[in-house]
Amino acid sequence: MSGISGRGPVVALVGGATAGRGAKPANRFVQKAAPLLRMVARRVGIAVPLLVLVSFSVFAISSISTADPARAILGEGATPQSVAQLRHQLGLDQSFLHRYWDWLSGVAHGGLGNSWYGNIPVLTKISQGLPTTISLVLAAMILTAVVGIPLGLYAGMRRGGKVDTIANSLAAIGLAMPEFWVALVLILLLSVKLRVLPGTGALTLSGDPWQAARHLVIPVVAIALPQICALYRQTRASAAIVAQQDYVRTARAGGISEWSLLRTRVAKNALVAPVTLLGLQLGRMIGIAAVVESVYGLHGIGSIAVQAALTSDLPVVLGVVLVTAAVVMAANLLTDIATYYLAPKARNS
Amino acid sequence: MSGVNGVTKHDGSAPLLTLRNVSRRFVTGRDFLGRVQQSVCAVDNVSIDVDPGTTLGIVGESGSGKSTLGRLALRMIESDAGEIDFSGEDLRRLSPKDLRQLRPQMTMIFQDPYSALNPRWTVGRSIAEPLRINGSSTREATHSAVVDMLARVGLDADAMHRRPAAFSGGQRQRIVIARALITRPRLVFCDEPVSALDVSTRAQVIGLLEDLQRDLGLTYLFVSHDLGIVESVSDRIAVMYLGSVVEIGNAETVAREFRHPYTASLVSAVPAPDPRAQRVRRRIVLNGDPPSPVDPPSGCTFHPRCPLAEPICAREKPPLQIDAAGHGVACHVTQRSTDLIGANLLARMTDAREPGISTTVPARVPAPDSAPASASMP
Amino acid sequence: MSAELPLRLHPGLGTDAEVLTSAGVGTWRSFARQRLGLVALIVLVFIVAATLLAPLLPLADPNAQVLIDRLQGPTWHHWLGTDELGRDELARLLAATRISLWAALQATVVGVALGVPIGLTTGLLGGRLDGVVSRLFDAVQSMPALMLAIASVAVFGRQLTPAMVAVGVAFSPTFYRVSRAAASTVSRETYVEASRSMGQRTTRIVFSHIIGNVASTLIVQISTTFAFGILAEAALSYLGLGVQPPAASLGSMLTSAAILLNTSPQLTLLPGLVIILLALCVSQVSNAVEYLTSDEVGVR
Amino acid sequence: MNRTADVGALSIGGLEISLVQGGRPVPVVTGVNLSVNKKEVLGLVGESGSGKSLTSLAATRLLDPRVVRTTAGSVKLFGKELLTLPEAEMRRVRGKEIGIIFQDPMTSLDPAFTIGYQLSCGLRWHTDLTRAAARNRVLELLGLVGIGDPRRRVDQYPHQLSGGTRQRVMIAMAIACEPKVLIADEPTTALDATTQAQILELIASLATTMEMATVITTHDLGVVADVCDRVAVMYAGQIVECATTDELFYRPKHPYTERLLQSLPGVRAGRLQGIPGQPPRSGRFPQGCRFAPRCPYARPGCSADDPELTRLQTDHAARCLREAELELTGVGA
Repeated sequence: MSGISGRGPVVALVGGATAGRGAKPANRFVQKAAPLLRMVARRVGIAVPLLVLVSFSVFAISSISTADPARAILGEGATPQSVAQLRHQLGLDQSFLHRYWDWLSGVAHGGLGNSWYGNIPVLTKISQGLPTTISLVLAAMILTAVVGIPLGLYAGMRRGGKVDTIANSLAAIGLAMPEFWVALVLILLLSVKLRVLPGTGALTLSGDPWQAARHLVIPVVAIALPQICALYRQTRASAAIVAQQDYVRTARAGGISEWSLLRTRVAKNALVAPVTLLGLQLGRMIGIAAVVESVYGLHGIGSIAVQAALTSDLPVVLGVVLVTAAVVMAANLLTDIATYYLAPKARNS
Repeated sequence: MSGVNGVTKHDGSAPLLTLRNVSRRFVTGRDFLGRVQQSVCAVDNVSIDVDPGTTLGIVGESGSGKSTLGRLALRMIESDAGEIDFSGEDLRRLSPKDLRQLRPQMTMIFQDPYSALNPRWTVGRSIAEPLRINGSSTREATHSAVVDMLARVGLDADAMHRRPAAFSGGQRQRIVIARALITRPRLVFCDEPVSALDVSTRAQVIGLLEDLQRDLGLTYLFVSHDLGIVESVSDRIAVMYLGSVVEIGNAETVAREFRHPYTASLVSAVPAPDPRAQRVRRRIVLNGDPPSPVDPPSGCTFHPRCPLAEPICAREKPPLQIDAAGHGVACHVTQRSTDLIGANLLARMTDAREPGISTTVPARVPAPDSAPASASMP
Repeated sequence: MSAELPLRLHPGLGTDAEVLTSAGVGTWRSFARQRLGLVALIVLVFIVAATLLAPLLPLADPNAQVLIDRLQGPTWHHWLGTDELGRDELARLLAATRISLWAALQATVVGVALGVPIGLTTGLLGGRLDGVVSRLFDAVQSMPALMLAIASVAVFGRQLTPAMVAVGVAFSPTFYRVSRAAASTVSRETYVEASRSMGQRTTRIVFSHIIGNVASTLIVQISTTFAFGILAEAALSYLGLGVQPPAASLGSMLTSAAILLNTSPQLTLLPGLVIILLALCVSQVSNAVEYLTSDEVGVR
Repeated sequence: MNRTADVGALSIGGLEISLVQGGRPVPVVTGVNLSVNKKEVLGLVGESGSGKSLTSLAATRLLDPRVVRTTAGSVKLFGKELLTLPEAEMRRVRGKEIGIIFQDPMTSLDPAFTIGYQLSCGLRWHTDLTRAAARNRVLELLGLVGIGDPRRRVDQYPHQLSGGTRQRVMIAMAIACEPKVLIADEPTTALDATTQAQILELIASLATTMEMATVITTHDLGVVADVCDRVAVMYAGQIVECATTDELFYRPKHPYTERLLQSLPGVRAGRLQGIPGQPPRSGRFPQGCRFAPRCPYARPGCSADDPELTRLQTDHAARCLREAELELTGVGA
């Protein structure tokens, strides 16, 4: 196209630039994405052996534990014979390596073993609790990101300002509050005293979505509150560092307004650490969900794990731990991909 | 001693430091299995001698390997190949224990006086650190040594109780010098000691280094990117480009009768603080940036930027050929034509620059002296 | 209020900013200037002293049930009233706080002992060992502290100590990262190279240069972990996984109080407020310490 | 008072800048008068802490008011007062009418964006160029500042470029909107000697061809010898001497200028001469002549009386009590 027009160097420049940009788009995409794909492949390649290592550690530690699950299941009054029989039934009389190998081959066939109570597959139990936990944690994460990040960016840019001062005090208090206590207080205030929201009670996600959403408000807020504070602090600290960088001054020297400075330069540079934190917060939220679910009487994987722990149902607990770890590793991979786009400098290393 | 690449001795005394064919590569990239994918040749087959009581200046752009060479010479980092001889000791074969014994005799002065001192330590503690490592000095001896050293570098004795934050850049560099000299070393590696300093402070610190050299009989390995400074402090100068020494010789010779095109470009880049001379001066502006050491050019590594480059330069790496006076040059072109020296070489290079290749805009027309003076004064 | 970055005069005007640094101010005097931190420190010392001295104080036995005095409001005998079994609320709070502090200490010690030495080593040495160890800590970090604690209960039964050790293990990656990052940053400082050029051994470099620089970051991390330990203990005991009745812990007190949320909300609010007060004080003290230590180094 | 103040493209009058210490402003730059004309290059020379960077940046109002403030004086751009301009209008001045080049090209470019984006950002902010037109202008600018292969460079990130190239990008950014005033704050301090020469020549030739009024700050008098038309020497927050380049180099009238010249390698045979002592810390200036404690020609009277910046000829002024009696050495004499 540049050849036809020929209207002087400027036009030639336009044509050249466009041609350069349009050349072999597929190839360019592959070329650009290659390092990213390599990184993803590497991360997945590392995650699998790590999960194997985690499960192995749980088996190994349980083998040195003096607590006897069979006795725990049968209770103190059980006869030695029935305990021995259950031990044999559960395979506890075999070496832990043998048990681990059995379990691992089960995993290879797409299972996580059976619960020691009623022989229910662990995966079935987990999948019953998963929808509740996922909706809780997802909602809490969105709330955390939507509140924590913009507030942190703004406060970091204007340290010492009004927003900064107030938000800092609130964040300090928010971080000190136990989530389940927040849930209790919210129940006391909103459902017992004011009666604006439903109190404790089992939640059926299949029912009326409006009712389900109303049920989720208190636990989601309780889970999100300390995480919002943590994310706010991280974002604020990062933004404050970025705001002092020379390149921000360069942008200012170009006449850019504070608002668009915050929206583009500061945001992209300051988001690496908060995004990484958000990935880790997913794990924390799943853990905290275990407590909040119990307070609120929700049937999530957290409350399943707590019940299993109280009854020494090791396969179920192990299953929940591994599923959680896998989810967190996946989240970390996502944050790594985000970092890839946010920090071009880190791409090559 | 081996005199293949060596320098003819003037007084017959043995050099304090001798480097023979020293090389070092750095790994910059590994693949998934940890295999080396990419490496950089930081120092490539370098041989130099430093006589006791003299200063060898090493000059080059950033990335030329000049600082790495100094660190190799002190065995701060390990070399891949070659021989390093420090006053008769084969440095590369010393055990870690013997090397530690030798450390007080060879010390370092750093570029950035801000990061070279632990901000949490008092100045006295920093200066005394080398003595403490040896552990041989008593408390009183250490104290008086610190007081003596502070006086020598021109600081008050009460400076020892303060922290680095209380001092300016020039004063901090004096503290760094005091620390480097408190063990009474024989060799001091000065790694761009004045680049981070103001011009006036720079002159002070260089004057101090010269006084201390005279008083204490020190030998300096002086690294800088500024040929003007190197010329003013050095007895001999080695010019480095991309890991290799391209020219070496007496300071006067290298600065005035240089025979390597790269040296010529360095000389022409030295600002002359004389406006009229500067305006009529012809300046060589090199093509682009120094090439990446990851993928160095073939043959003479300078040829892509060299106005005098010939076909052979891209094919063969020129050897460093040293004449009877100890002046060594690694260049195919100037090797052949003996008249390409100093100002002649400069003139030929500026003539050879083809129009269109130059990456800078044409030289500026000097402003007429009758420019409207508008300094607003009370 | 919270830890501040030292203000730079202006980016790029580093040398002019020297004038802003005021080295050599007495640390205690500067601490006193951090008013909030000082108040928090005093409160914290008071609470710790009260819990340690509780057995000596003229208080009722925290486990003595007087069923006639159930669910009383504040009286002369029971300053903070009584619970559903007629036990003195103040005595129980003090006993519970002691358990909480002890539990938090266990978790913190485990986290530090596991993370710091390894982090310093790999940070200093780098290389492939660093890569492998960092991946391992990544794996630990992918398991939430509470999940690990729940797992430990499944394995070891309902005991607080293994659960808090698990919390400590879950927090060791943070200590690992902090000390690794600090060690690798400091080891690249010129003054460490200087120390090496004088023949200093690596181990001595760690102790003379690196520990001092890591300390302030570590203090912050330690207090964060400690505060989280208090919260984690409360959560575990609340779920019945930690301290077992009749022993009081801040969490187990909440479990029994939750049932009475409607009628006696003060039993829910009080232990919660104690938890918040503890966690808040710890974080404020650490903020003050962080501010002071970063100020001491001054603006570059 | 300021007869010529309104003539220059950029004129600074009676400027006082203070650091805010414990809520109280401490003056660190006092009574600075300067003016630069179209097509003219002014060198502002001084040691670190002399206030030269503060002075040059005061015109841009980029200083953080929590730390440093302009407490008196005026800065006029073609007669328009900048110090009292509303921030929104000031934003239209920055980048559009005043271009700025900063000291450290390593940290002054944003690592998260391509240089093409960073260059077009300011362009599109100040003009109504379309995305494509801005890109063309960016390519043109990169060529203008001597960056080879602009089409490849435009999509690269700063960390992929060398120090010299980054400083060229900074220059391109500063001149993108064809400003009338160019401020270069120590543009070559962080660069190698070879690159330094290239960058200075580039700035000077752009100043001429684009008819800009240019201020270059530096601590190295040698650097400005050939690129500046006039030089102002600052010491301890004051201008101590101001003259055309040739006047200043060949006939210095202030002992500090003389000493600064003697500090340069190659000016005198033999040992380099530094200036003994330390410059005063910002804001803690001695009584009388601020240079007196370090001055080899100081008399007791120098520490008592405050010297004025006195005009000696049309194009030469110095702040020295003993100016008339001293025979100072310049270069090359």
